[in-house]
Amino acid sequence: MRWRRLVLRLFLAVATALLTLGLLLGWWDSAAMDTDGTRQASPVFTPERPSLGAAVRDFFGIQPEPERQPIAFTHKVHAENRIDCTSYCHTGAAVGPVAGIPGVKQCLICHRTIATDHPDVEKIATYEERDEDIPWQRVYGYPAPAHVKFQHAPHIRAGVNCSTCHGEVEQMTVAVRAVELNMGFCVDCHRQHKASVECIACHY
Amino acid sequence: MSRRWGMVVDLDRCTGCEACVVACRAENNVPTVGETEAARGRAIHWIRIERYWEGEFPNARIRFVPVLCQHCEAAPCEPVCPTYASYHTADGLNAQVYNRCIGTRYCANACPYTVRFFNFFHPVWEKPLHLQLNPEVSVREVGVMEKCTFCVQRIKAAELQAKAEARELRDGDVQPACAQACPADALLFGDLNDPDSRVAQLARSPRGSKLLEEVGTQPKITYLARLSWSGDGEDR
Amino acid sequence: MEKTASRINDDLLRPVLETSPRFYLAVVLVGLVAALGFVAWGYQIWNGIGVAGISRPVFWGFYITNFVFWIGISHAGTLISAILRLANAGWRRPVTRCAEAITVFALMIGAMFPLIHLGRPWLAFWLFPYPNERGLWPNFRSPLLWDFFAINTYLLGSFLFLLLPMLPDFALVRDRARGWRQRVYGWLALGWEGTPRQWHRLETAMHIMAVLIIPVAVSVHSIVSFDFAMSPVPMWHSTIFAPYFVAGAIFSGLAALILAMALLRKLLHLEEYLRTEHFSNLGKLLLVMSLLWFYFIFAERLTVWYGNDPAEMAVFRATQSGPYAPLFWVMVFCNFLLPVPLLTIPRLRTIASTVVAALGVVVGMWLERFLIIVPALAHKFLPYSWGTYAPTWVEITITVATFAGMVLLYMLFAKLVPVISVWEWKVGRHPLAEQRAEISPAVAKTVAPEGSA
Amino acid sequence: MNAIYGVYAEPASAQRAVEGLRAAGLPETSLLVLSAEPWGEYEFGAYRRHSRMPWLAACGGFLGGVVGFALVAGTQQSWPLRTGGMPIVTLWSAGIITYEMTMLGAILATVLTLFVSSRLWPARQPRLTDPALADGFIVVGASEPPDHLRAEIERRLREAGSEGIKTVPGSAC
Repeated sequence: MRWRRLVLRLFLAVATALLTLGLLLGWWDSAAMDTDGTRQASPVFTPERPSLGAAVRDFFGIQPEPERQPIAFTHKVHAENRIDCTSYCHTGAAVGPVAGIPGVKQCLICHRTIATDHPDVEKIATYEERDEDIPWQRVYGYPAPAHVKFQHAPHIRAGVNCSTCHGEVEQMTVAVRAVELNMGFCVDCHRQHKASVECIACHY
Repeated sequence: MSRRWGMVVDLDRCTGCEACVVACRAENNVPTVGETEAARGRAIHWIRIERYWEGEFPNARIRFVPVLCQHCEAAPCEPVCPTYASYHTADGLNAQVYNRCIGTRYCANACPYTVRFFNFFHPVWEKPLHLQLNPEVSVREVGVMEKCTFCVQRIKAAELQAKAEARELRDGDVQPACAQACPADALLFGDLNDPDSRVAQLARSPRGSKLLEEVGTQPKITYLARLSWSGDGEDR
Repeated sequence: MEKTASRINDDLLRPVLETSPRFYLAVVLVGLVAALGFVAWGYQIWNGIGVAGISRPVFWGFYITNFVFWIGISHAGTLISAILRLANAGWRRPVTRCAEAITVFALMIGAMFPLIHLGRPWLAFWLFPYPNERGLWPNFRSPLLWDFFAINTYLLGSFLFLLLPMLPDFALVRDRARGWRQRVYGWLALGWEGTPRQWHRLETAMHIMAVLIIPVAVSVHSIVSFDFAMSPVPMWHSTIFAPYFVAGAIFSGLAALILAMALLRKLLHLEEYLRTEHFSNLGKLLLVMSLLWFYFIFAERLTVWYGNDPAEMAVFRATQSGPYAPLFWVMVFCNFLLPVPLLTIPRLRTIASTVVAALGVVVGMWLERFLIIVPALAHKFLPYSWGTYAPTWVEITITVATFAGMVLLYMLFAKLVPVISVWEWKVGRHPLAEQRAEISPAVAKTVAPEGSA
Repeated sequence: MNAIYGVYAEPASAQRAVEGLRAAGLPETSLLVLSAEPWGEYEFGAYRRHSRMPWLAACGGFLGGVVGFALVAGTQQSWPLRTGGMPIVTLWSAGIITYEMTMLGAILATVLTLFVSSRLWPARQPRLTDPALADGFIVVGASEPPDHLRAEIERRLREAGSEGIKTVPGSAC
């Protein structure tokens, strides 16, 4: 009976070794790929997540609350002063796919003379001195768009209000997440307005 | 009337230079998988030039056949997809929706032309190659199929442009990257439903035939036979 | 030899009530191998499906082979036991439960493979038809969706088919055991009492289930064959596939059943219950299926060869005389040349040789699934993109692990449930049991002679 | 349950016990027979009333089929993707799902009918169990016997060959 016990032990040892090997191999492989940079795809274009936790959060649509903005920009004050959304600040929206956020220089065209003593405006000035952009935090904080192409211009041309998707930003002091932008939201609106609901209208 | 995008490939003009292959890669962010993966048959190229030799060396003749997605009317890849990731658009494109793809690879098996490609790993663009990516085309991820889209981003852009200018799309407004890059004008793209378009005219040519027509897929790419082969064989 | 009820109870319930340390050791060992499969799967999910050997144009490899194989194995049980039940074959009694358990476990394992082989398995739930915010539904025209429905129906049906006749046995354990077992089995027995009304209802239900489950089983493997037959791939696109797959499934299922029974007989010392006649009868069935299998493969190959379609001939040559020929001829040997003489000549038809034949058939049927899938994909229409396939350690590990997983599940089952239906075995001793197709008043009037038990 | 019963090793004596109880004037509804195996070939173990189970199974199947077809047809209509000129609801493939759902409906209906008609559910305890049952003995007796018949029942049960007569008081179960 001794040989039988021997065989069992051998089998146990081999199985344990294989298990460890598999785990090590998996760890080594992913670690090696990550450190030498070959696995680094551009985060702008792909929905690749930095970690498993991030992937799980994205999967269930859990988004972190937007971090504090560097400047407490108030849309309300600007809207009250009759500055239209697309004509001065988010000019891209009317003509192209991306609405865009105005740069420091754009802000200072007005703010060199208006409210220059406001602490936030002074902050903008310091950004300009250091030749830096304002590190805005994304309000919706989506992962890089997952194969969805959104074009602002056709929507503006079709007369869709900015507030339909962005909420009543002109009432907000600091922009907050107001509308849940999921596929159902887009499709509902497209259905109502007899726009294309073909998959390939947005996904390509 | 709705459009029906199609293509004509003039085999008489094709020189096998593979400019279309390169142009397609650049336009569509087609990933490069690397040597080892390519050796395992995992290279991705939405359009390929198939080469066939005939005869023995001094009298060898070579035949080039550019093969890309045939955007079949009765595409075998479409009904087999359990999630509708592969489906037919109103203008006759055989669309692949990357988001919806879960990677059963069934469509790739069903495709008689083997023009569907799978991302076995996450595609990688080593820095600074990522800067060459086309922002109009989404970069696919691990586990999804991809294939020739007839440069749908260009079709969409042209349609939006026409709409902004309040006019109809004209023949020649849309050029996929391969057709644009072809130095010999062997590839021609257009609306098959417009009887006056150049592509529709050429598709009616008696030289025309379809690839693997007998499988019953009703492809929308017409191959024009090589004229010079009917002569004395003095062709290269 | 006559056995009293308590003797039968002792024999058949012993594995449930007593556990030796060797059992735990075996569970750990087999469980380790099965766990390796999960490690490999995790590795594959983390790094991408590319760690498997599949490539272009062979997009399906070991995983789908295993899928078809295991779904085939699952036809052992429910189908065979349902047919034997309807035919009221008396010798079925000790066989049915082992067979039905194979069905349930093989289906569970087989149904994992479509998930394992997905490029993005974390989105597998998109195959389920559930209302969602996108308003999107799955494509019901896809054979994979048919698979989803067919396999789930079969799994649920077989599970219930296995469960129902277990209720009286759970009640038996409840009444014999003490402590936690009494509580657990009391819960599982659902309050079974054993009144004539309950027995009658149970037998009626089993009868109806048997009638229902046979067409379901046939449809399941037909639909698995549709996965292939619905695509215009040379040698896949064939009308013969549905019956061919069903026959192959029953064939491999029978072989698995014989193997499982042989193991149970040895390990649980059930020599008096699983007797030579059972192996002999199942061996005869296996012989019939072997001949049927050969008929199907002959018909399939002959029509291809006669039709001489260039695309199909490429696949035909690759399997017959090309790179896949060694596998092909091993398959023919295992599935036909080996079992037929062993099972035809009465002198050779012993338990041992039946087991050898069954082992051959299991190997041969696995190869058959592989040879249906891979050569056809490797030789599609355009020769420019022909390819080949070689598995990697990930696929091999997962394949081996599923076999270990099957053994593990079966071991646990045999430990937790009397693997031979105790009450059905007892009924088999009744003098009139074999005449009793179903309980009818006419039969019920018969009064048994004295001292019949 | 308040019960009085005897245990019998032989089916023939169980049969005699049942007949004796009937002769004593015990109503059929309080006749109690329990066994660890079906004795359908004996009169005492046969349950003669026909079950509606096949009809309920057929109804379940019909319902399942309707649900299956509605699922296929309804969902395809709700998001009518173009399918290259082919019909959106295809009867051949809808047939497969309909078929599978029909079978599933029939199976579930059968099992549900069994559970309801035999009063089986997880938390339930049996009304009466006896250790002798597991050893192949047959329990014959009366549940909720009328008081004036108790002595008569006991006599008849003993007469049929039961070693001991057991009683279960009302509060036991």
